[in-house]
Amino acid sequence: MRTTLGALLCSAATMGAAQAQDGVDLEVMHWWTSGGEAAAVGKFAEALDEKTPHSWVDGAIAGGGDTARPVMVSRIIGGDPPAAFQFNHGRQAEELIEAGLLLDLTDVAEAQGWTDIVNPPGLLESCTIDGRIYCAPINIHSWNWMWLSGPAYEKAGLEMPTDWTGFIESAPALREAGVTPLAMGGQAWQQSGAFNNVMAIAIAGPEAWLSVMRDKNADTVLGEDYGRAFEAYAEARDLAQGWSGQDWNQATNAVITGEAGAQIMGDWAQGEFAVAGKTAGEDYGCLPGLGLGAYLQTGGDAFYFPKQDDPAVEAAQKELAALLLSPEVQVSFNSVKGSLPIRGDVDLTTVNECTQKGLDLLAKDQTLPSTEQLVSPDTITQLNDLMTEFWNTPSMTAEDVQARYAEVIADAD
Amino acid sequence: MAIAEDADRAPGDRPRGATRRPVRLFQNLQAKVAMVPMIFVALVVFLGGTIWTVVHSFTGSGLLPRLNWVGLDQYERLWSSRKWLVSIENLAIYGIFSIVGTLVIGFVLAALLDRKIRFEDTFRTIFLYPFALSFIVTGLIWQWLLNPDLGIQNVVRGAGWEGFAFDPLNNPDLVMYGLLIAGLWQGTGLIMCIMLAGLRGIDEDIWKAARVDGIGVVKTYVLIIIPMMRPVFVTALVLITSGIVKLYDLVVAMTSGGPGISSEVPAKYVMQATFGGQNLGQGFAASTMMLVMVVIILIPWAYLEFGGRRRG
Amino acid sequence: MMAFDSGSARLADASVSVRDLMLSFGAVQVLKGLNVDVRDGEFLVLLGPSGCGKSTLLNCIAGLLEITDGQIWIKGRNVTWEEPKDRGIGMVFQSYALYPQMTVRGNLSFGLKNQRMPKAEIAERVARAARILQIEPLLDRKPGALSGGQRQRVAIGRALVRDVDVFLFDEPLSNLDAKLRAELRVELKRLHAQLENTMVYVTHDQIEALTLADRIAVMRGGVIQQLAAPLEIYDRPANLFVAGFIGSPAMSMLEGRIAGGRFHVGGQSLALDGYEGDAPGTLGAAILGLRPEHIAVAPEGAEGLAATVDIDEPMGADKLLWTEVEGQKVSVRVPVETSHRRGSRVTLVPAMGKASLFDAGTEARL
Amino acid sequence: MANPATLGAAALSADAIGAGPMSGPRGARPRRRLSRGNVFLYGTLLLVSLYYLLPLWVMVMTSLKGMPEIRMGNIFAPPVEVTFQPWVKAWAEACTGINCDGLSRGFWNSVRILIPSLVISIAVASVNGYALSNWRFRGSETFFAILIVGAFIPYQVMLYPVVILLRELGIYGSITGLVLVHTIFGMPILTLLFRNYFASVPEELFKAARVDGAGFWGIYFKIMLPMSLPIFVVAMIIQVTGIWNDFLFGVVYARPETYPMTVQLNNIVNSVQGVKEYNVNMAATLLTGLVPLVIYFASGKLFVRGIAAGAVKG
Repeated sequence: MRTTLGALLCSAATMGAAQAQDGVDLEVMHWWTSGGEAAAVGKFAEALDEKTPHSWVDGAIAGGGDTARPVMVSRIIGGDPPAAFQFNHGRQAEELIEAGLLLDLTDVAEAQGWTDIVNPPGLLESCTIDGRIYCAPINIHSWNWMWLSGPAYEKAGLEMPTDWTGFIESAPALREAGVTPLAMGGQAWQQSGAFNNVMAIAIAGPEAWLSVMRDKNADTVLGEDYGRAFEAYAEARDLAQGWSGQDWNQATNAVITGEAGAQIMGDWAQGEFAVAGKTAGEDYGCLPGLGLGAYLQTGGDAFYFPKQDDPAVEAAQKELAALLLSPEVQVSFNSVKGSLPIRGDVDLTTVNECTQKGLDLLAKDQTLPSTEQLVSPDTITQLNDLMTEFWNTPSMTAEDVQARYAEVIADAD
Repeated sequence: MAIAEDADRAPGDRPRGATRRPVRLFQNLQAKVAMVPMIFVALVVFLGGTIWTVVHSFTGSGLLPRLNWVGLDQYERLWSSRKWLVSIENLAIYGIFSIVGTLVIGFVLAALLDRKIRFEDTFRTIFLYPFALSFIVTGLIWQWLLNPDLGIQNVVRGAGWEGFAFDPLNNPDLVMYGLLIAGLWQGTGLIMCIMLAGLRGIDEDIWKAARVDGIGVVKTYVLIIIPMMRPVFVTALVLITSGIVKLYDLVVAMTSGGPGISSEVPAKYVMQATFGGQNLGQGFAASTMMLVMVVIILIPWAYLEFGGRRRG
Repeated sequence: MMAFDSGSARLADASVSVRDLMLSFGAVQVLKGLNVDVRDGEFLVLLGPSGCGKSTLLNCIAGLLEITDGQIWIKGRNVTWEEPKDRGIGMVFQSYALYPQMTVRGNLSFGLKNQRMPKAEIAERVARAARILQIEPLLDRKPGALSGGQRQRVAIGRALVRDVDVFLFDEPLSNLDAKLRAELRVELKRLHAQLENTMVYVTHDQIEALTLADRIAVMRGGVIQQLAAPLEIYDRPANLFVAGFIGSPAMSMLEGRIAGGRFHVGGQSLALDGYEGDAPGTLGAAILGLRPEHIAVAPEGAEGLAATVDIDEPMGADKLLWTEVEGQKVSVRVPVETSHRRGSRVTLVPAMGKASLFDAGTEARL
Repeated sequence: MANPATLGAAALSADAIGAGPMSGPRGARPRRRLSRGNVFLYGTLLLVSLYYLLPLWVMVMTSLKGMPEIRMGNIFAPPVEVTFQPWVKAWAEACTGINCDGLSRGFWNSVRILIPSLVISIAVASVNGYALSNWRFRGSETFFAILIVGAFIPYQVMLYPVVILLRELGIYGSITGLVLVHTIFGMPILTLLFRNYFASVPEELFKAARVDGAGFWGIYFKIMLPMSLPIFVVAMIIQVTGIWNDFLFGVVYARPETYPMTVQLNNIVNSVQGVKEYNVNMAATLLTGLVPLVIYFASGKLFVRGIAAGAVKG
């Protein structure tokens, strides 16, 4: 018995983080583990190590947001939080903020004038609780893209289609050329995101989408617009038969190599094309909003900073927050990541055709909030479960999923 | 059995006045202090933890535990959730086949090994080594073996049988049977050893008597030996069922619940809800349901095991 | 003197006949060229210390052990390669080997059900066996609820219902306490008289052998030392081992030599004229075996062996007097009333007709 | 005593019935080597052994091949040109996210988790077993009963409460935290094992020690401990395989830097940089399974006895 008590006491003592004098080790947790993402994170690490005495301790967690977020949450409420952690824009951190576990960044925001440089302002609003800002948005990712494979269409002897209907027509030819028209990863968030964000907006239209996601109007789901969206989704399911893989970057890789004709994925997929040294327009095509109603959702990532009791660490955290939004870091990070910067006043030096399309849409303010900003994580999990069940149960028809989708929306909060 | 408390005074105690009996609590103080960790674990962690979870399963706690009562909402939501129903169904399928499979294969292998054959030890080592591996390792091994373009299907097709299809992990109806193949591969060894120990415990004369009575080998096993090994079968059954309810690592490693939600299991539902979907209340409700399942399985066994002894 | 009367040794009616039986486990030879014939209806006991091969022989007869060489005939039929169930034998084990989860009735009828015997006949046989063994009230109980004796009777019943030719017993009473063992011994004898079946009975308890057997085969190291009627073995042991093994208190052994028709031990000598066997004239080393009850005590100076009294052991019915002759111990059974002072001198007068003489070298009887 | 010549009986009886011909079956019944029974017996055993050995064979073979050979060839075939590069990469270079120091970090984490957990959990459990079997007091049996019932409660029910417990102790996410968790959840089975073992120690020994004035700890160290080496080995085997193979506690209670090997393996295999490197993944899987396998082969029979004893009693 004595030995157990002894072990506990002495270990607790050594737990206090040994603090270097001024340079602080900042452990940053995130889930950017694919090739392109890892390269982008490297840019952040370089910036922190060069420009500040502090050093970047990488806490990458594999397996996508759904796997990583729980680990971060249990770390924070478990009383041993990292220095900073990545969440998507939206309400994921709502409860953490309400529980007073996160650092208030309003002073840094005012010093750097975040309110006017961040565009669209909606990004800041989603993490502002009664006037205090708790997050540092760092990029804009939008789901609403469809990537087309140059080599696949060459094999099929076709031009890359300009929209969803064109893609549907090109499918049989692709099949003949031994190419799976659509590559879709095996994780729930990919299958569900493709509908909730991309196809719903593109086919059912932004008004219907806002009525469902913002106003939680179940009747709109049962309406004719959403009906067409569900039909298209069922069709997409058939087009995806023939390719099986888990991670999204495996599907992107299939598009790069021409194994698959196209993939519905956010603009973070462009990072993979960059790493593979492909050029937009020739090796791959990009259709914002499936080439139908081109609206971009301003999803993306933001860093949150758990409250620490050590002032030195808090100062370092604020320095990191400011650094993340500084122009140079925004440029270096977003160009490699393939996302759009949150600063309106910065132009990406190397802008390829696809990013330019995105920037134009952003300038024309044809943007919509991301689903995570409108709907609680709990509802998203339910939608994910529903859509992945539909995607993997061929016997389930569009009408079935439409009815159950409406139920989920009915009691969403 | 051993020195009960009211035996002579604990050594080292000053002899008290004859009139006052030593206070029972301070008897054998050292023993009681030595047992504090066990008492702490039993009361605080097991008992306290379980009560805490069950109580919180009636609250609406989301990311953080909160005591806002919502009555049976969590349970209603649980039983109306398609994913939970699928995980219960999966657990039933996996459970039944796993119990039957493990017991049958375990017993047959044990019977074969018990026939005084050569190389008995080598065979036993082969059948038991998977048990030493973790479920993660087993899951990954079988994930690759069952992978259509890498594993068995690819090899057999390569060997000429073109139409051969063996890809359970990507077929929602067969995925649980894919898990079963790996589960049996890992779990049967232990049950075989327990059965072998049981078989070796049977008095040799019973075998001779049966032979003299002219009863065939198979009939002897079925009609005489197996009924005699009832307690061993009961123990094996409890072992297998407790393993089934806790099924988690294997699913995470092999199919992570996929394709879609077709290989979801209750333990994974709990983990997903508690830590993933930031909905503690739902997670607590699901884990309470798992507790109920274990209780339903255990009560008959406990009654059989202990009840029997008092009555027998 | 031939061990068994050859009159009825005809092959035909020998119930069990073991011919040149050899059995070895790997290199170890357990049974070495054994031959024994059990007459029909006879109660043969295989007696010997543990590890003498008696149980192994029984298992060979039952067909539970693969023999290395030789043949086994039962009821004039060569059953060497037959399965136990086809040899017409029933076996009762030391641990009773009853099927624990079946009732007594289940145990009795299980063998018959296997031979697809019609139900009526099974019921009739079970009833007959239960009546003979007086276990009717126990038929619906489980073995766990029976006493040692009752379980033993059910085990016998299991063979009885199958109308076997030969009953084989493998030390059936050794698990029971002394009183129960005596009771069951009597019952077994009565059962044998009633059934008149051939029975081969293995035991290491000589009292069981002497009381139950028509004939006893004393065995040692896989070889039959002597095969004869109990009294024959008691009075005329074939060799030193058999003499020492049978009878308690044990036979006293006096080492000495034979010269001029007299047995000389130390300074004294004894006339051999009363001895039944044909003792040789002279023999360098010989052993005189005397059973305590075959020696009379006479006052000092009488014709016999002079001995000094050591201690006495009252045994209830009589007393055992320990004496010393020329430094060798001799025990004598005397009436309980007599008492001799320790160290006093007496003369032992052995009944030469009942004595045994052995050649010290070959240990065989002279 | 020389072996006495068998009496005439043996010889006599031979010729007396020698007349009858010794024809017909004699000696052991000729058993055909490939009798139907044997074929079935060994056939099934070999078939089942194949089912058991196949995975290990594939793992080893694939872990020694280069990627081209895997994609093109068949995974059951032995490697044409053997390369240990996958093992090296799995051990030192495989990446999870940015840091690419392979499984080695997980391995040392697992070792740092295993050693203290082993020592503390066995120490505490043996004291429990000893106290329960010899120093019972009124409540002690009820605590033990709760402990045993606790063993059957699915871990998920107690996961979150333990998170709070560790947080209050300030050791959440640390190696110490994991050590405490393994001690807690290993306690029921181990305590039962030790209690049953100490109960089988003759009681007179304990009484004699009491008479000689030895106290609670005196008896434990001087008398009980020296005698209980076998059960200690059994307990060690159960704990080593249990702790090393654990995944659930590792995922919930550890941080990325303190992830045990199993969790890190799962991360490595699931985080894909471009193409899935099966050979590296399989080498990593074998590495993770190596320690328990070595323990298993080293302890041989003891392993079986231990697990069976732990399990049968459990």
